[in-house]
Amino acid sequence: MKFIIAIIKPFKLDEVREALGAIGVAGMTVTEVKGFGRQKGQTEIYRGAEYSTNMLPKVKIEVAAPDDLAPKIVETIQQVASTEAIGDGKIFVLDLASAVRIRTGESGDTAL
Amino acid sequence: MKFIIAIIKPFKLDEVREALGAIGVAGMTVTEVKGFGRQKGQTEIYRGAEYSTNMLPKVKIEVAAPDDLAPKIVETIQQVASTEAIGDGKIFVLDLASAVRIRTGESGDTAL
Amino acid sequence: MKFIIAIIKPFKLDEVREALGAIGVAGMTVTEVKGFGRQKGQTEIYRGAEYSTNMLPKVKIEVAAPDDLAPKIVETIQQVASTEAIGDGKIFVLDLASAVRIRTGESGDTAL
Amino acid sequence: MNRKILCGAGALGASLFAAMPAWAQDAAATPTIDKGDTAWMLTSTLLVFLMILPGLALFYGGLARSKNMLSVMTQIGAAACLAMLIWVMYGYSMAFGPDYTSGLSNFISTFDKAFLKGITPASQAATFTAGVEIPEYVFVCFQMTFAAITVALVLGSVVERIKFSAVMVFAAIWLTIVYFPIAHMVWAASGYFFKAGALDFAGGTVVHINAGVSALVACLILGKRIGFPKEPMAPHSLTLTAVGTGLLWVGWFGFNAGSALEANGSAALAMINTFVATASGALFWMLAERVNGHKASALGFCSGVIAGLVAVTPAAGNSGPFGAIVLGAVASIICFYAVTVLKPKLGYDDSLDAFGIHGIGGMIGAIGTAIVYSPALGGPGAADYEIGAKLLVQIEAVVVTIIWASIGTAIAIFIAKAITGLRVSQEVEYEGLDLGEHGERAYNY
Amino acid sequence: MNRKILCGAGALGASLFAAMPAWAQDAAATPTIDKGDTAWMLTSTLLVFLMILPGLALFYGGLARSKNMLSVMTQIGAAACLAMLIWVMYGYSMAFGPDYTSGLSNFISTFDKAFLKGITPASQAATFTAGVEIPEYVFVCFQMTFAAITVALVLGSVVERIKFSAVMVFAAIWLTIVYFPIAHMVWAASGYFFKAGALDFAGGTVVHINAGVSALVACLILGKRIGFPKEPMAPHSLTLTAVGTGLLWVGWFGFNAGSALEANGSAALAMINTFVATASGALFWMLAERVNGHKASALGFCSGVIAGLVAVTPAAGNSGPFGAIVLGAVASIICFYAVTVLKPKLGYDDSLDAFGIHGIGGMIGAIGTAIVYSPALGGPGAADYEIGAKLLVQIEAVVVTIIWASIGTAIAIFIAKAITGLRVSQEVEYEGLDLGEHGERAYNY
Amino acid sequence: MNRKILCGAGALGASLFAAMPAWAQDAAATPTIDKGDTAWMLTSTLLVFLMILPGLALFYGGLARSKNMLSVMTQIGAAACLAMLIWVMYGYSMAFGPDYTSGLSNFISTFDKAFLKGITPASQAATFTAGVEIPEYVFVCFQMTFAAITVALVLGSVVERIKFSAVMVFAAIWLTIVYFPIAHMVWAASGYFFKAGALDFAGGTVVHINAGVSALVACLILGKRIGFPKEPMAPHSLTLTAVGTGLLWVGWFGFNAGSALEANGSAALAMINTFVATASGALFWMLAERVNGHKASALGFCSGVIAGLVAVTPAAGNSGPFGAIVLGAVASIICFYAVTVLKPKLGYDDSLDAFGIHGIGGMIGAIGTAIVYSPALGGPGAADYEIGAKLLVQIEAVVVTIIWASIGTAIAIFIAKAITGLRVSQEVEYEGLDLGEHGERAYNY
Ligand SMILES: Nc1ncnc2c1ncn2[C@@H]1O[C@H](COP(=O)(O)OP(=O)(O)O)[C@@H](O)[C@H]1O
Ligand SMILES: Nc1ncnc2c1ncn2[C@@H]1O[C@H](COP(=O)(O)OP(=O)(O)O)[C@@H](O)[C@H]1O
Ligand SMILES: Nc1ncnc2c1ncn2[C@@H]1O[C@H](COP(=O)(O)OP(=O)(O)O)[C@@H](O)[C@H]1O
Repeated sequence: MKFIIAIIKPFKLDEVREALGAIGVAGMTVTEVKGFGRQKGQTEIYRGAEYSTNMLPKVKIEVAAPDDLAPKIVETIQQVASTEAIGDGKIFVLDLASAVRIRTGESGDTAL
Repeated sequence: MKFIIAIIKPFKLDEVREALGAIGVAGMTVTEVKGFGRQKGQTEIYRGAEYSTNMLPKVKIEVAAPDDLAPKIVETIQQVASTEAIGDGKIFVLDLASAVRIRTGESGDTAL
Repeated sequence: MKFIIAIIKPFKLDEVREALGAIGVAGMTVTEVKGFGRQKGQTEIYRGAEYSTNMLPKVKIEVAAPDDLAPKIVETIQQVASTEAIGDGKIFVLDLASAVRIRTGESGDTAL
Repeated sequence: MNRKILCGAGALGASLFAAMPAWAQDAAATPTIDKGDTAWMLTSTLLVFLMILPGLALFYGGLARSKNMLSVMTQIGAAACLAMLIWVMYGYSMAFGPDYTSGLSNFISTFDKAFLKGITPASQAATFTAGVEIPEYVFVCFQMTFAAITVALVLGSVVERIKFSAVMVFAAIWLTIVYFPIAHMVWAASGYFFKAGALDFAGGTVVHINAGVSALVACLILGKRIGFPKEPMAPHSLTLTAVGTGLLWVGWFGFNAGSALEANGSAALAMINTFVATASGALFWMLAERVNGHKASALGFCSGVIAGLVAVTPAAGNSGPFGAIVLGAVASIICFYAVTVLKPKLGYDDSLDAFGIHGIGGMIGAIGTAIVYSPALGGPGAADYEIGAKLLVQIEAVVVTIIWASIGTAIAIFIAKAITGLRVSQEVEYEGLDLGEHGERAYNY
Repeated sequence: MNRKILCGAGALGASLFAAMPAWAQDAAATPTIDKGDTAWMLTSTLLVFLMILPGLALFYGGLARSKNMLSVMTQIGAAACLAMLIWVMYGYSMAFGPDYTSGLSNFISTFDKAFLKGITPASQAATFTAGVEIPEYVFVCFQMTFAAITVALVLGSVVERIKFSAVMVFAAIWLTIVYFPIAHMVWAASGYFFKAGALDFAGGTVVHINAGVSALVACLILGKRIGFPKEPMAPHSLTLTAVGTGLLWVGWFGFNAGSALEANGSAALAMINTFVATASGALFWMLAERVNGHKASALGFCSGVIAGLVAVTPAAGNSGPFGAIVLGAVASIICFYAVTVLKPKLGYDDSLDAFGIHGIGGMIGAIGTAIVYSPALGGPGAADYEIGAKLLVQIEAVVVTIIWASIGTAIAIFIAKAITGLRVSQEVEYEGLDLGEHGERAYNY
Repeated sequence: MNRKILCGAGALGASLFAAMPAWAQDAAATPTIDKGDTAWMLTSTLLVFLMILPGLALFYGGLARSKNMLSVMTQIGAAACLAMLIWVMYGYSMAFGPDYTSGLSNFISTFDKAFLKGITPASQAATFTAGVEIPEYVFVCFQMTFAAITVALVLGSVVERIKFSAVMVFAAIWLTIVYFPIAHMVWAASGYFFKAGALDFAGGTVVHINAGVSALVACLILGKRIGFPKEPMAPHSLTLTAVGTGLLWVGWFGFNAGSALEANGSAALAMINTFVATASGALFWMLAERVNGHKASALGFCSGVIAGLVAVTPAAGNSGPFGAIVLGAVASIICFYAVTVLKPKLGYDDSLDAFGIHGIGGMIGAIGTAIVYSPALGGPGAADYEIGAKLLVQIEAVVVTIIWASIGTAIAIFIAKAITGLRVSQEVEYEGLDLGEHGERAYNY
């Protein structure tokens, strides 16, 4: 199994979620994060104090998936979340050693 | 070492933390997240605009643990966090390559 | 590639980010989390109800990095984030199977 | 001070009849100022003002998304400030200055009091009671707050995408060609509707229909927000909206009871009506939700409060308490359908329902006032009051206002577009107007 | 207007004696209305109203968990609206209508003024000074806000688990069988406590003891919140609670200084007492925290403010400033122990400490008023004032109110339970009443 | 009541001349109380009070970081409470009590009215109009709120690092050695500046210069916040700051229009000036931002509002509306540069710009008042008014106040340091004063 982490632009979340649903992803977990990268942030000024933190609001999606579905997921996210503008984000794939559904105690692919 | 990620219902957090403390887990990191899965969310309506996002508030617990303690941790979380109702959440286990305690620079199991 | 997760004290974030920038880390993702560990939290009292949750605000940094840069990153974070006081946090390193830049679809080290 | 008393005849009934001061010319004795009236009118002025900056800014701001919070608050605040400056420059004179001798006096006054020329702390302004006056500066201030809040109300339909600079241009033009004339027509003794006997105690037509219709026209020209209606755009803080609702209600007593211009039984009647019509509006909106199979909601409560307040505005001193209760209920239910059924059907994007609540509620109120004014229904009308005749007058006022406001708004918006471009870039709209237009974030927790 | 002046004798001392209007029947000259009084009473009415929707809603709401924020605000708002409608329907008549000729007049008035029958903008209501009156509609409004806030206060003990529908049923019944009678007993000239000479300037007994005791009984019947007291239930926004505290304090001047019914020296005395007793309460609560080994806290500050305000309510015009300072300090310290020591010991779940602060603080205030009233302590009592005798009267009023409120609340809660089920499901309680009862979230950042 | 009428000559012009009551001794008839004045002054008192607890607490609190929110609010609230208690104990007497017969009367009054000795609800205080008085308790309350807000304003420069206990010690000493004397000097008939004819309608010198300069001195002694200016310290909630701004503006009318002490044309003039000067200040700050290449910001709007309010304070009844507009604009632009250019250059850490806005704005206002007072510019000065002479008087008052406040503040801060240690530990500063000093978090979402 794979554990897929995608960092995307917040306004793309709904689209990505729908697209993943369409290819059979039943669940995912979403976190609000701040991203730091090539994309430059807005400069904020408060009474003359300038802050250009370059920390931009992003959304992190985590999806655990069976090995065979993983490439399809990565591809889908990449396509749907892309605006071709800087700051679109990244997808990271990690190996997932095991997965358990808390409600039932089921484990492995069926837990997802 | 293992890196255990558990998504649970928010009101179960205290119980889970206590149970993990009891089996010798000294630390963990907690994040507020939104979960998307089989569990249906409440429908929100604002002046006629209906949103049924299916995004539900969940809590993510991350615990790094020595290999031998990991199964016990997974089991404990599964038992304590279960309400046998849909949406109880998942436990994911990843391999952890290395761990460092920032304060001392110690690494490996003793860093946890 | 490696996926590095560091839990640090919030006020150390700026320093760590700068230090990482200096050694060539181009991006990272930051999340506000609550940490539970050896460090004791403040006791909060509201009209006589005492809560000493031991849950302290921390910041989680996630950096995906090429294998060769990873040790340098871990070392830098450890040094910069350390105050030598309890609660300084942890660094966890996981193996990263693959990485994709959403904007371009590039993958591997060049995606970072 | 060249106006005739229009309605000084009977004692109280008559003093409730009209909605604005009949300037005392012929009064035998010199008119006196009662400090109790002055105290109440100073207070009322502040109450109306309270409705704008914390009140409306919170009500509207809470309904917006958090990335646009400061933008909403700043647009409201700055438009109100601009309105104040324009008011003392020429607005007051256009609305309440000395009359033209030509037929123009039906629509505006002369500019003879521009820059408040000739007004001193000793100047006086008439009330509805012959022989009773208040300091003119108080009257200037009181009416100034009405102009300021009305233009701010319009913005409810266009926030989250209109440029700050466009708001400023729009506000200046709209006040000049829409608000000042209509205020004159309804409230000045020489005004067209005033002479026709239209009832508008505290501004149902001038403020609410006017603002609501203008809001609709403005948002139609401006276009929808990106993502509307597919993307969820839940209010970022209904807590703040509820706080705003409370402050609006509190401040509205300055609006309604202050419009009596005296601290007397008429003000007290306006006050009790403003309590009960609103309470009724709030509960009936929630009831309408239940009847339609939904949960009774907090936003429903708030919306019902505003609908009730809007509807009772023209009727405040022109109704008995139980007429007001019915009026509040009816307006609330109709606004409920306007907002939840009609709007989605028509598909326009009135972001915060300025039209659905102020426009529709204002119309119900204006027309309903003709009904609840009847003594048969507990209203303060004379024994020989005829509902039918008054209904026609009220409807005429409503229709003319709708047309006037629509045309004027279209002109103002197109000029704003020519000068400023009107709408922020798509990028700024995504990222939020707070960062894009003002370089700030509302929240840094 | 068939009541006798009870206490029109001396000038000021006497005018401070009683806490409600002595209706002028025998006054030789026709009573006149001073517009300054009217202005102040209109303002005071709004101040009390300000205490409810932004004030109490924020104070209570901030103390709740964020998942229940809208539920708290909506319950308060809707209960207040319902109270207003019931008030004009029959509440005013039950409390302040024409008297029964039977002994029933000790407890309630007749329904002859139901639906405000016979009241017009020209009707007048007496004040404490013979010959001075205010428009009756003003008096109706002023007293209406008291009824509305009192029922809202009760809710503090039951929020986060009581159903919205249960609140509405409870409110209607509780007002009818508890509030209106007790208001009549204390404030109407024919009322039992009024005749006994009980001192209650602005509603210590009617509002605070009444609400506090009812809150205790209601939460005992309703049961604890799931997880209480083990699970942390920290206030979701002490910022909002502090804002609510500030607004409550501001509004309370309408309550206390408004209860003079005139803009005079008695109102000014009530005002200064309301400043200093509260300042004292705030600082002494923080001091009590320090003495008990804790940090002086923001919530302690807020709690002390409320305790001080509650305690000074019956004493507002019945004390000198330094008596008020002592009263505020004593009440604050005792409430501190009630809330932090007694409540955990007894183990009941009064969510927001409506009993611990309003109930206990109200009792200290009611009894303390008998003491600070003494001229020996700087109070406005006559030279021959006897503390002991008055103490007995006050204690009797307190005890009777406690019993009456307890029984009435039990009845009202059980009826609400029968009709609505009273308590939300466990699932809704976990998830929050905002989503479960109203289908909304307070915050969508 | 042993003071002479200083300026009772002409009718209105003269009544605007001085900024505080001329006690009527020689008036032939017994001075009467108008309930309209009383009503307005009771209301004004509450308006000023509204500025403190929700107003300033939100304005300042929103600008702080969320970890220090409660600390800011509690420091403001508790300092204000302490000020109230000190005021009734000896502050009122020091500022407005009976005069010393020695030259000391230039600087303070005797302690003969300590503990409000001899004041009853029947006591009266003079206004600017001979023969017109208000209840003395009202005057005591009104002035009390000024003392309370002034000390709270000072805290703006030291929050986020000063200890709560240090605030309390500082407040007590600072009020005694700085505020009471300066209030006496400016507003009491025997005061040094008053006799010199200094114009200060509502407290530009006493409140704003005083607070601003003291704030600067206090923050210089205290030192910078850790991380300043490198670390970002963005306001945690500009939404709350904007709400606070709105409430400050509303409340400021009590400050300015209330300082007329009557509900009359002078109060109305002060009101309209307070509207337009502020509107002008708000828009010109945003304009200054644009001119300097930045975006017009929400915080700029709020800052401009405060700068305008501060500047118009001494001029409120001493200017025509268009003089006020210019004054607001000039003050706003200069404060803009003070805060965005001067402060970073000098490098001091005035956390919330108490000096940059209140101090600088107050000086512009005090000096500008001498100019706009001129009848040539629409001001209410007499025909033979000489700007030059008055300018010197105003500048003298400003300079003396600066020196007095600086020395007094230094003394107060060093005493606070000796007793409490002044500054929180580095650990507490990192973690936030809410947890470290008060054991609470402002937000638990
Ligand atoms: N090495 C990295 N590790 C973790 N997250 C990263 C890394 N690089 C970028 N990110 C995340 O991806 C987001 C987008 O990256 P950025 O460099 O701005 O644009 P792009 O992905 O288009 O090159 C960042 O805001 C950050 O959240
Ligand atoms: N494939 C997945 N990857 C990551 N998180 C998941 C995945 N599936 C479910 N989750 C998380 O687990 C939570 C519970 O899942 P859900 O399907 O609703 O119920 P259950 O776990 O009882 O089957 C979700 O809200 C989501 O946060
Ligand atoms: N086993 C663990 N797994 C995940 N996170 C941990 C673990 N132990 C500690 N942490 C995180 O590290 C933070 C610091 O740990 P703590 O034990 O308080 O101090 P130290 O790291 O100095 O020993 C905790 O607040 C928590 O966020």
